[in-house]
Amino acid sequence: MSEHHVMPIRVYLTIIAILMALTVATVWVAFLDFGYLNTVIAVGIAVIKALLVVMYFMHLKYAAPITRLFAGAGAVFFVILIAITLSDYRSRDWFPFPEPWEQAHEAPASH
Amino acid sequence: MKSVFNILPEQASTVASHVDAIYLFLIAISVVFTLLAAGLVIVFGVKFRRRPDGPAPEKPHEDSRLEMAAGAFLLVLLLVLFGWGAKVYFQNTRPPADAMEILVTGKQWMWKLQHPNGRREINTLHIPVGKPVQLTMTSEDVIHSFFIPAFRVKQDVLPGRYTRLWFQATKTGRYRLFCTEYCGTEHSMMGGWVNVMTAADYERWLSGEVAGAAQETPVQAGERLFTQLGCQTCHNAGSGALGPNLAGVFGHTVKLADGSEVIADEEYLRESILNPHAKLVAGFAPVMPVFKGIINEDQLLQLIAYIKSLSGASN
Amino acid sequence: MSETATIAATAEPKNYLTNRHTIQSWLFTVDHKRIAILYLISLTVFFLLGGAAAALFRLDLMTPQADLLQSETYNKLFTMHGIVMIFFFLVPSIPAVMGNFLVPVMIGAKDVAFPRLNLLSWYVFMAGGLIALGAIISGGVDTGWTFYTPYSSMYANSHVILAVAGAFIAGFSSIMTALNFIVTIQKMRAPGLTWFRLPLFIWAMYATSLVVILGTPVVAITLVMIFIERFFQFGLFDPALGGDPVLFQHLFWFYSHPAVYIMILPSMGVISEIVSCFSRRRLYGYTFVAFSSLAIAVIGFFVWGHHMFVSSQSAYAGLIFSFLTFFVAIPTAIKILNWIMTMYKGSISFDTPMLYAYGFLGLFTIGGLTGLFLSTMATDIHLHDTYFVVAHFHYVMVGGGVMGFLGALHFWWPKMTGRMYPEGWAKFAAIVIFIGFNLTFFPQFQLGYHGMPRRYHTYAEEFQILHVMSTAGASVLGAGYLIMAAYLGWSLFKGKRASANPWDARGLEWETTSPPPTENFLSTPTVTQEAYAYDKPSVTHVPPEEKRV
Amino acid sequence: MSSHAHAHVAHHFESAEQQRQSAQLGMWIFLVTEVMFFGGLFAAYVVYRSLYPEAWVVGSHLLSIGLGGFNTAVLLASSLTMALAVHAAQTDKRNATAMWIVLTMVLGFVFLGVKVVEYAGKFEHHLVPGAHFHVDPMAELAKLEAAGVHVGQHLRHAFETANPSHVQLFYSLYFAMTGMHAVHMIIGAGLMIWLLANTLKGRYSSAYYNPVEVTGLYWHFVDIVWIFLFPMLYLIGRH
Repeated sequence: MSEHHVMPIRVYLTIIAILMALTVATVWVAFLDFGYLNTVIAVGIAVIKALLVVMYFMHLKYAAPITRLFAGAGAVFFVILIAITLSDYRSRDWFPFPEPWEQAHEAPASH
Repeated sequence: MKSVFNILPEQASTVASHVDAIYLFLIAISVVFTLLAAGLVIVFGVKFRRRPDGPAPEKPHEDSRLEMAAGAFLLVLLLVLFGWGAKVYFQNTRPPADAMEILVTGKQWMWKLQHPNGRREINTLHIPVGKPVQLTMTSEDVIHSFFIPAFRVKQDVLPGRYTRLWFQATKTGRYRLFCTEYCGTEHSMMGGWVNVMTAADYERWLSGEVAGAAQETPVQAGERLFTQLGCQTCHNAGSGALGPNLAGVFGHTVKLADGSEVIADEEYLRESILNPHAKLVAGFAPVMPVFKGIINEDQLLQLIAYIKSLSGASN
Repeated sequence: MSETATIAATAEPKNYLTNRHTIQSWLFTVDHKRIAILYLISLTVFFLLGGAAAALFRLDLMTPQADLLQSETYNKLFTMHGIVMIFFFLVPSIPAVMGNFLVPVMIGAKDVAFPRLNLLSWYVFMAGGLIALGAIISGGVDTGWTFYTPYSSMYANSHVILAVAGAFIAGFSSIMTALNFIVTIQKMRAPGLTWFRLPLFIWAMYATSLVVILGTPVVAITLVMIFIERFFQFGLFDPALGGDPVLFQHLFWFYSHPAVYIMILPSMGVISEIVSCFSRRRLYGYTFVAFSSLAIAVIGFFVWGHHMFVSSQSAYAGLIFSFLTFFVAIPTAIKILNWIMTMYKGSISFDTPMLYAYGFLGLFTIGGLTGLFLSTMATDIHLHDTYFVVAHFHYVMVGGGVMGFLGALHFWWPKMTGRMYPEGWAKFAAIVIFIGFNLTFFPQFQLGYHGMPRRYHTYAEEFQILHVMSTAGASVLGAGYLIMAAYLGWSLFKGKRASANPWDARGLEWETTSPPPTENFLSTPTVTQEAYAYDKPSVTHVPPEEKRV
Repeated sequence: MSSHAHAHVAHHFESAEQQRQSAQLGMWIFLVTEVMFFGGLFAAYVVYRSLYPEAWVVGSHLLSIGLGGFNTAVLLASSLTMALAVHAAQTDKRNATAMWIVLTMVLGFVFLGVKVVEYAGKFEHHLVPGAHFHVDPMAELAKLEAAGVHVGQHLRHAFETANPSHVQLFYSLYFAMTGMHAVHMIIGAGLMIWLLANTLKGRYSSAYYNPVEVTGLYWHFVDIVWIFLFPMLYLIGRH
């Protein structure tokens, strides 16, 4: 009956304390300069917060494997959507292109 | 014009025969596999048709060797196709450096074209045979697509950006030109002809109009605009100039105020004219006025042509 | 009707059709079988609408000039044909009708997991359909079913908002159905029905549902973005603000390419059932076919950019999309091999469903092979947005999707209605449809390679001969559909009574009465053997006295 | 009647456990569709931000970290109260269940109220995309400096180079994303009212609390969306 997992209230209180602390942390960190790492840190903290909510408040830690599989699939396809779309934009001005086609420099085939 | 019952339509560019070679290979594959599949189901249908006294069929063996073999064979075949197709595609992606540049503006529902010497035309493109031609294209409204079937080339034309298409005609003649991206009510009327002429005929055609009225080339028009808009007051070679000197800029790396580098291509020039502050060149203050809404797409193309000519990039 | 009433009045046990007769008992039913029938009726209407639009513009295309229609009307008609056929026929077709009817029966459940959600999905579907029809009646939409920006968001003067809203709402209906199927298959299988004893139709429905779950929400938000741009004047794809219209294409095809698998995977499941039954042989390579459905569903999400090779998308992104596209071809091709190998040493009979399976194999093979022309970058540059593409996707969606749907309709018609259709007429119609389809669409391959762009109202005169052939074929195809509608309608009232298992097929759905009772089985069945056990006699869960002869 | 577990098993289920698992799995699958739904907006956000990073810095500086941070805390707290509501239902504490649901709903309305204040502010300052949109990055930079904010080199550069059109694009996405989130909040609040009514009618107990649980899942999901929206919209380039 692991499905009927009743968690002690203490766990909820611990989690909310961590979540609030992380919220303060993410605001504080935003004002420090880490270059491009600022984005990584901000998203990283958000991911940790989301995982805490998912695992404890939403009981995913104690859910059936199939439920966890679906939750994971959601995250994976979310990333796929964004990553592949972005890959187009990041590679649009890649240089150099391959050499132009050699035939272009040949004599015209006919008149 | 070849009959539509020929397997291949007219080939009139250097790339056409390469595309057609892949096409014929694909047709061969398709015919073989279709006949194979159809042949097998028909033969099996006849040979193993149900007979009242026939034996009960056996359960098939769970054996994946056939599937594996078929998969491996297909993998090789498809990789060959992928590689061949990608090779021809990439070979044809970047225009040769000596290509003659023609400016194209698409709008609902016409193609506006301008030649290096300034001659303009609508929906008919005159080009010389045997010379690489590059189209620099943009749209005034929605997405269009520039398609010449006899050349086997096609490229979408977008608002707010430049796309390129190049080809080298191999035969004189008239070929169809279509818009292939659905662009509204009269989409099917947006097209015309490509007239491929001998080099001499093309020269004659080009100068045909110049003899009458004075004809500005895009570079000349760009230069006139450059003066009219007062660009040279800042963009000059003087030591205290407020803007960067534009000679030799096009096609080269530019260092920006934020430390990054960009290559000064058409997109960059476009952005820097419409919205100068977005990618400011290192060492200059953001003082240039915004030209968005002040000049139109045609003028923008001419200005860029002029700036390119300052680098000897134009012809 | 009176005959049905008398039958019901006799000592016959009541089935899902006869247990109640009021209109309310249909409109408020939570029985998955009745909901399937509601869907069948609505989809038939939408199919006729979409088909009528196609007939009109096909007629107009007989000549190069505009003679029958004006450009605006022509554009609205092909848009209507696309929207109705994709969102309101092909996407729901097999899942909403056959899936709804069969999934619970095939797995030995009494109903789907969420019956009220199932009913809601029909109402939502109808609401979406009526809103889209509203757009058409109030003046039409001329964006094409693809709603490409910035035409749809800034330039079109037609009823884009209504059409987008209709498609958006219909998306919820397919999500509800898919969610229901996954939970039902996951949690409600009969005792003994392990994953590898499931019919392949169930595997196909599961894979389809996954695609719906992961893809449909993305097109939903993309349509919302069009709505926001048109209604609130927010420039999300506006080039003047620096927005990128190509981003719309990315988001749109993230769903709309996998949507092709939503339309074709269920058909593949149906063909597996039919080929196995009429060859009297377990499907060759069951495990491979089962997993390839899932593989196709997943890989299908990585290839959307092959719709964008000439869109100005990065050449490198195009390269990767082209590469991955070839990988979808492999499991698909091997599936065809599996179906063919099932017939080898079988005992093949040519009842109507098998004719449709043959039609599917032929047309889908051509559809799949011509897909290679479009995944190869160099040839796609030439073929993109020409009639070649039109022909290719009709071979896949009609030759594959609709042939599968019609095969399923004939295979399970006795189960759904309790009546047999006239076999001779059915065979005749199947052959007419097959011939008509090829006459309509084969010339379009040739048109495409010769450069005829799609969505053209008027065209160059040299293309006329092929267009005339295509239109002539379309009339044959239309006649085939009408013959079918006529004899199926006739069979509802006059058809021979169907036995519980008229094809001597295997599978739980054949072990209950035709039509099944409201909760499908009188007692929950227990499954003791694998699927397609054609080497063994049918296991009977229904007491003999309840079987009709 | 609420005390009988069997009374709650619908006709087509074999057991209460099967029904509960089905409800739970169904809700999670629905949440997957929600993830992908927001995914489209996030993809647009990521693409445009990668194209126009400086405009995103300017856009985010015109949002209030105070209001956004406060709302984050409010939503996190509402997630706690929701979890406690489920806990109370699991342990047969009907009054506590009702109280936590009410509290969750109140916190939800507080969030929406703050959102209304924020939207009104944007409307006043012409930051709503459309014909009236107006932003002058240099003037905004001067305001920041006047307010005593330390303006570093990066920040100055962003304000100097940002294109107002691109800032407008940021606000289009800001309103689309937070608006879509707010719609989900409103639906959530509606669900709370429905839950409350059923709780007061005594429909839920330790034997049957599926609706409380799955509604909770939905509420937490909406909270998670905001957990990402807050840093992505409010905290960019503050250094």
